Amino acid sequence: MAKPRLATIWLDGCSGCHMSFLDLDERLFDVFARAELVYGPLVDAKEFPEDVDVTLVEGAVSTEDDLRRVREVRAKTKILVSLGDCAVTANVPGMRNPLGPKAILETAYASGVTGASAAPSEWVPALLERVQPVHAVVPVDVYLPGCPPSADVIAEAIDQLLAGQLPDTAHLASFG
Amino acid sequence: MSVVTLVIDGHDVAGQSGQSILSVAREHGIAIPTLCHLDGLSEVGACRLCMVEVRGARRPLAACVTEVQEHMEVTTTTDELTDYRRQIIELLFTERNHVCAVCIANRHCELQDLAKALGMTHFDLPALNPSAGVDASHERFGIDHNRCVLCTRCVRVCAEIEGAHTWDVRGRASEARVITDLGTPWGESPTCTSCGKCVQVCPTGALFEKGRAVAEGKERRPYVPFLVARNRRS
Amino acid sequence: MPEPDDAPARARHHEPVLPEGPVRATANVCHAAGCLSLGSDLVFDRLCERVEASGTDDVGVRRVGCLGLCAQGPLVKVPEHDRLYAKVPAEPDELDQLVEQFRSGTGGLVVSEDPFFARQVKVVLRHCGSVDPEEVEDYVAKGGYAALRRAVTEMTPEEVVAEVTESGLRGRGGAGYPTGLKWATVAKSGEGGHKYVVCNADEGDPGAFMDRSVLESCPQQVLEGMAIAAYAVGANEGYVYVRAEYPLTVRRLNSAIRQAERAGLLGTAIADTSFSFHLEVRIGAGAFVCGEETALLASIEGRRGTPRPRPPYPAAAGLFGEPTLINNVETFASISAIIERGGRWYAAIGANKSRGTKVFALAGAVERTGLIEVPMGLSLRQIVFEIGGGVPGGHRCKAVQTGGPSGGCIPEELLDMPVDYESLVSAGSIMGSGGMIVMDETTCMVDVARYFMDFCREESCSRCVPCRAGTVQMHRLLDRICSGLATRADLERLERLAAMVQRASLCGLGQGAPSTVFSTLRYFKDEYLAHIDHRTCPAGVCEMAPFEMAGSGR
Amino acid sequence: MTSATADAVGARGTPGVPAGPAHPSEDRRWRQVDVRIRRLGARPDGLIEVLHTLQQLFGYLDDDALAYVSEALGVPPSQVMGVATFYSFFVLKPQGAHTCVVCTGTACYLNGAKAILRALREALGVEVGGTTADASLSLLGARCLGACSQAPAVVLDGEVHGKVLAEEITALVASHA
Repeated sequence: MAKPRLATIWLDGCSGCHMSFLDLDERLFDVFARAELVYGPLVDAKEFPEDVDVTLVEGAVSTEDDLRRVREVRAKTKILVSLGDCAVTANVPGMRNPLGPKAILETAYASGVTGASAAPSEWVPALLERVQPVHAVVPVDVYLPGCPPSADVIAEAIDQLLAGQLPDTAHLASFG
Repeated sequence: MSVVTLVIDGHDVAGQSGQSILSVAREHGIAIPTLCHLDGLSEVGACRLCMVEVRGARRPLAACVTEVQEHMEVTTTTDELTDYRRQIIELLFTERNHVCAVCIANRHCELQDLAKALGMTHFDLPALNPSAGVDASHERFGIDHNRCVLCTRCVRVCAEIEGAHTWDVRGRASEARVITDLGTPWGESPTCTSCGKCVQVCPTGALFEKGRAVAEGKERRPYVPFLVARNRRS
Repeated sequence: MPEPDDAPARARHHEPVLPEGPVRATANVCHAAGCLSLGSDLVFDRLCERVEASGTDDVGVRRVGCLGLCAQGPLVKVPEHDRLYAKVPAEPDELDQLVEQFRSGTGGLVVSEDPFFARQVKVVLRHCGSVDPEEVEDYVAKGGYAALRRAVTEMTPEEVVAEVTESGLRGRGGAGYPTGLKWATVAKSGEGGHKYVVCNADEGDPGAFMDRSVLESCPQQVLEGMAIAAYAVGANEGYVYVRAEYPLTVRRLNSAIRQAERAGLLGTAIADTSFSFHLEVRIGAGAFVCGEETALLASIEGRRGTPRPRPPYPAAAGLFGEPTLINNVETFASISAIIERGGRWYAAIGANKSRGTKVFALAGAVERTGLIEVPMGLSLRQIVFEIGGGVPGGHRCKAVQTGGPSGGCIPEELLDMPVDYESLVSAGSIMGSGGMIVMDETTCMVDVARYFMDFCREESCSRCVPCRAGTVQMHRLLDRICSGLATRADLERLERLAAMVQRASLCGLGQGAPSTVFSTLRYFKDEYLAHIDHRTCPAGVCEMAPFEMAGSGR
Repeated sequence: MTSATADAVGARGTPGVPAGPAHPSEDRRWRQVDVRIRRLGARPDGLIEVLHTLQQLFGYLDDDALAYVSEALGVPPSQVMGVATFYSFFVLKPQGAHTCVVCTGTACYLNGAKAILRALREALGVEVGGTTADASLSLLGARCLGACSQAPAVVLDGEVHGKVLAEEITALVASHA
């Protein structure tokens, strides 16, 4: 039997969840003995591949690009895991929601900085009106809250996922 | 005061007449989740987390405001009650902007603990993301309304224990906010004694002491045991 | 809000024309809110002028309270000839002709033969439209305060309670708690200390104007009922808590209390006995939740109108912590008739466990909107089609909404159901205070659910979480459905949330908030599904929003 | 009147004893406020009644007025503000010279109150509860005016207009604004 295909993606988040994943340390050897990492910031693939078994999604959905990517990932993934508070609740990226994207861009590029300029209009994806958690835009199978979820929690969840089970994360993780 | 015997979750327990179900349950080591309740303050029955089933009652009753009665049969946990409690926590998380990651009360927060205890991993309801406002005008304290759950512990501790009645609630529905005086900035409040009790009793990071970083906010709560002791004496 | 307290907008009004000798006709000009808004005060002034100018001495002109057929105001009734004149103009020439009709008993409609009136049984409204609401003497002349006199001079308090108990009267404010039982509880409460009687006139249901009409038409009848209650339960002080939105009601109540005190019918030594009862008016300030009794008491005490957990019930610890009897306007207005004619007489009217009569404000998609009083047990169909004259404009009746924001929508196929407390509850609605809104097929039931949820959301006192935050989220879900953006999962979530809010909220406002959702889902689920599955609104009311999530542009 | 709390009627409620805190201004209307306060026994439970009186006299409740009531009745300022903002009848800002109240009761809603509100909001450029920039008119919503027979109803400066159409009433209101 072929090894399960594992992917990770990084939407609007701080990469802390990926750091926590790397904190699995020596346990990473076990993970890669049991699964093939086919896509993510840690590997060199350019296109998100077909037929992925498990994808860990870090980050909230903030831009048109995030939205496009998470939909693609969902279409190509059997089990989608919302990894960390940004993916689960929108968390820190969502803190712009009370203000709206225009006010944020204005503050970030004009009023709030010295040497003010205009917000970039090319080469960067447009912001969505509202930052959303992943499950607000595509179905999610497993939730792993935490900022970040600890390496132990991630290890436990991956262990069960690679064993073909949906982990019960209610007793594993908590917000913050 | 007479002794009342009743059954809670199948255990025979005894309490005093006039005592609440919540109080008797806790004396017997039976946990019931609460948020607005605080030993030593009056009860408001507002958070509805302590709802329990009482045999013969048409609907669940708030354990904090329901007095024990002879032969009462109480069930503190059912699938239905757990579902209600989870929905209440979800409503609170989505009502304002509770971002644990950047909160001074992270890991010392009763709301966060309740979510964990009830096994909540996410929220289906959309976050409402209001701009609830922050008042940092006080020299030592601040309030971030984005983290307020309107439990009114601050209002009650200030009126009932400190006797200043600096705090109250203004507005209603989703516009309701705790306020100092006439909505005066806290730092300019003529009635506030800066005693800090409100900060001590706040279950979340809404009321905080300045100069503390994320997750440093609430480790020490010296007033809370005092309030409990005061309540026991009376 | 609509007019300042003393509304001096129009100049001083004409004095009523009350001839000394025998009269052939008395023009009773309706001065309730509905007709006033259509200019009946001007009609009254002009009519007085025309009658005086004509030199006749056998025609009287008086102001009276609500004549019922509000849709066709301004109304004038001539009781001598049993005739009602609708849409009375204020043109002097036309009025001259009308005065002739009044004298000869021609024109207009014959009240006792008209289906709008023939089906009604008037107990609460028996003086409405025949007594001058601003003259206590007029009420006394028509037998008013005889019941109070009888109660305090011939009956013991226990006998009064027993009479009310025998009548089978139940609270007309909505929940239907047996009035006699409530009185008995308050009578037994407290040990010779203070007690209060409070009249709940905080008529807050949108689409309801019964209490307003009763208080503006015959305030003395309500005061008399309160005084009898005070005697029965051993109270000497009372309050009428009335909405600020009803300035005319406030004015008439204040004037009625002063007049009754001067006449020795309220205040100290009532009817020359040792019984005294002092009454004050308290004005609400625009909060629906104050119709809930513990919130109402908080408001009278000058505080935020937030309900508190019960027990203790107000009967044990109410206003200022003292035992308090709270009934609504219609309940108190029923009392004098019960004392006059006996509890048994009253209990003979009605059906099942619902005795007596009920006043309804009939409004919405119905030909003859207005104020009606019917025996309990009449069917909704009889009310809508026989009394109300059916649905106008060739439309068909789709549903009848009763009970306001805590009530529900009863579909057309159930209209043969009798109107009583239990039947309405089993159909998913409640009696409520008496608002009855007829809906035709141009009404979207999901939109109705959203409307009432919007109401509850804004009126939440903010104390308990299920009501404060739950109504907001339910409203969002209903809004998504109305906009065609919802999924079936949203519908399931709505039902789950509604169940929690209904079961876990602190007071009746929150507990009742999901009821319109439940009743519309029970009878009109297909309309919900049409919005969700096909993005269409069958009634053509809702506009579908575009599907795609909006980017900011940049 | 409430003899249950008669003891609470302190010196301030007793005739002949100098009453109340200093007036916020020279305005003679404060004397009327004092009369009302005295008549209510200067007790905390008179708060809502006094707020009604203030709003009737001054048109709205400002901080000075609320602070005055707080002191005169012995109610904490935060509680006074809590009450003043709980009830939708009380306004804390000056209102326009004219008021337009759109009834949103059930009968009016079903008969087109929503369209009327939308038209008025657009024509006047204010939200419900707002006042036009030139302070000429305030647009208000009402729960139910009990004029259900005349649905949809709009009250313009105290005068009820029944069975109104959106364009009609907008033109009429615009002529006031």
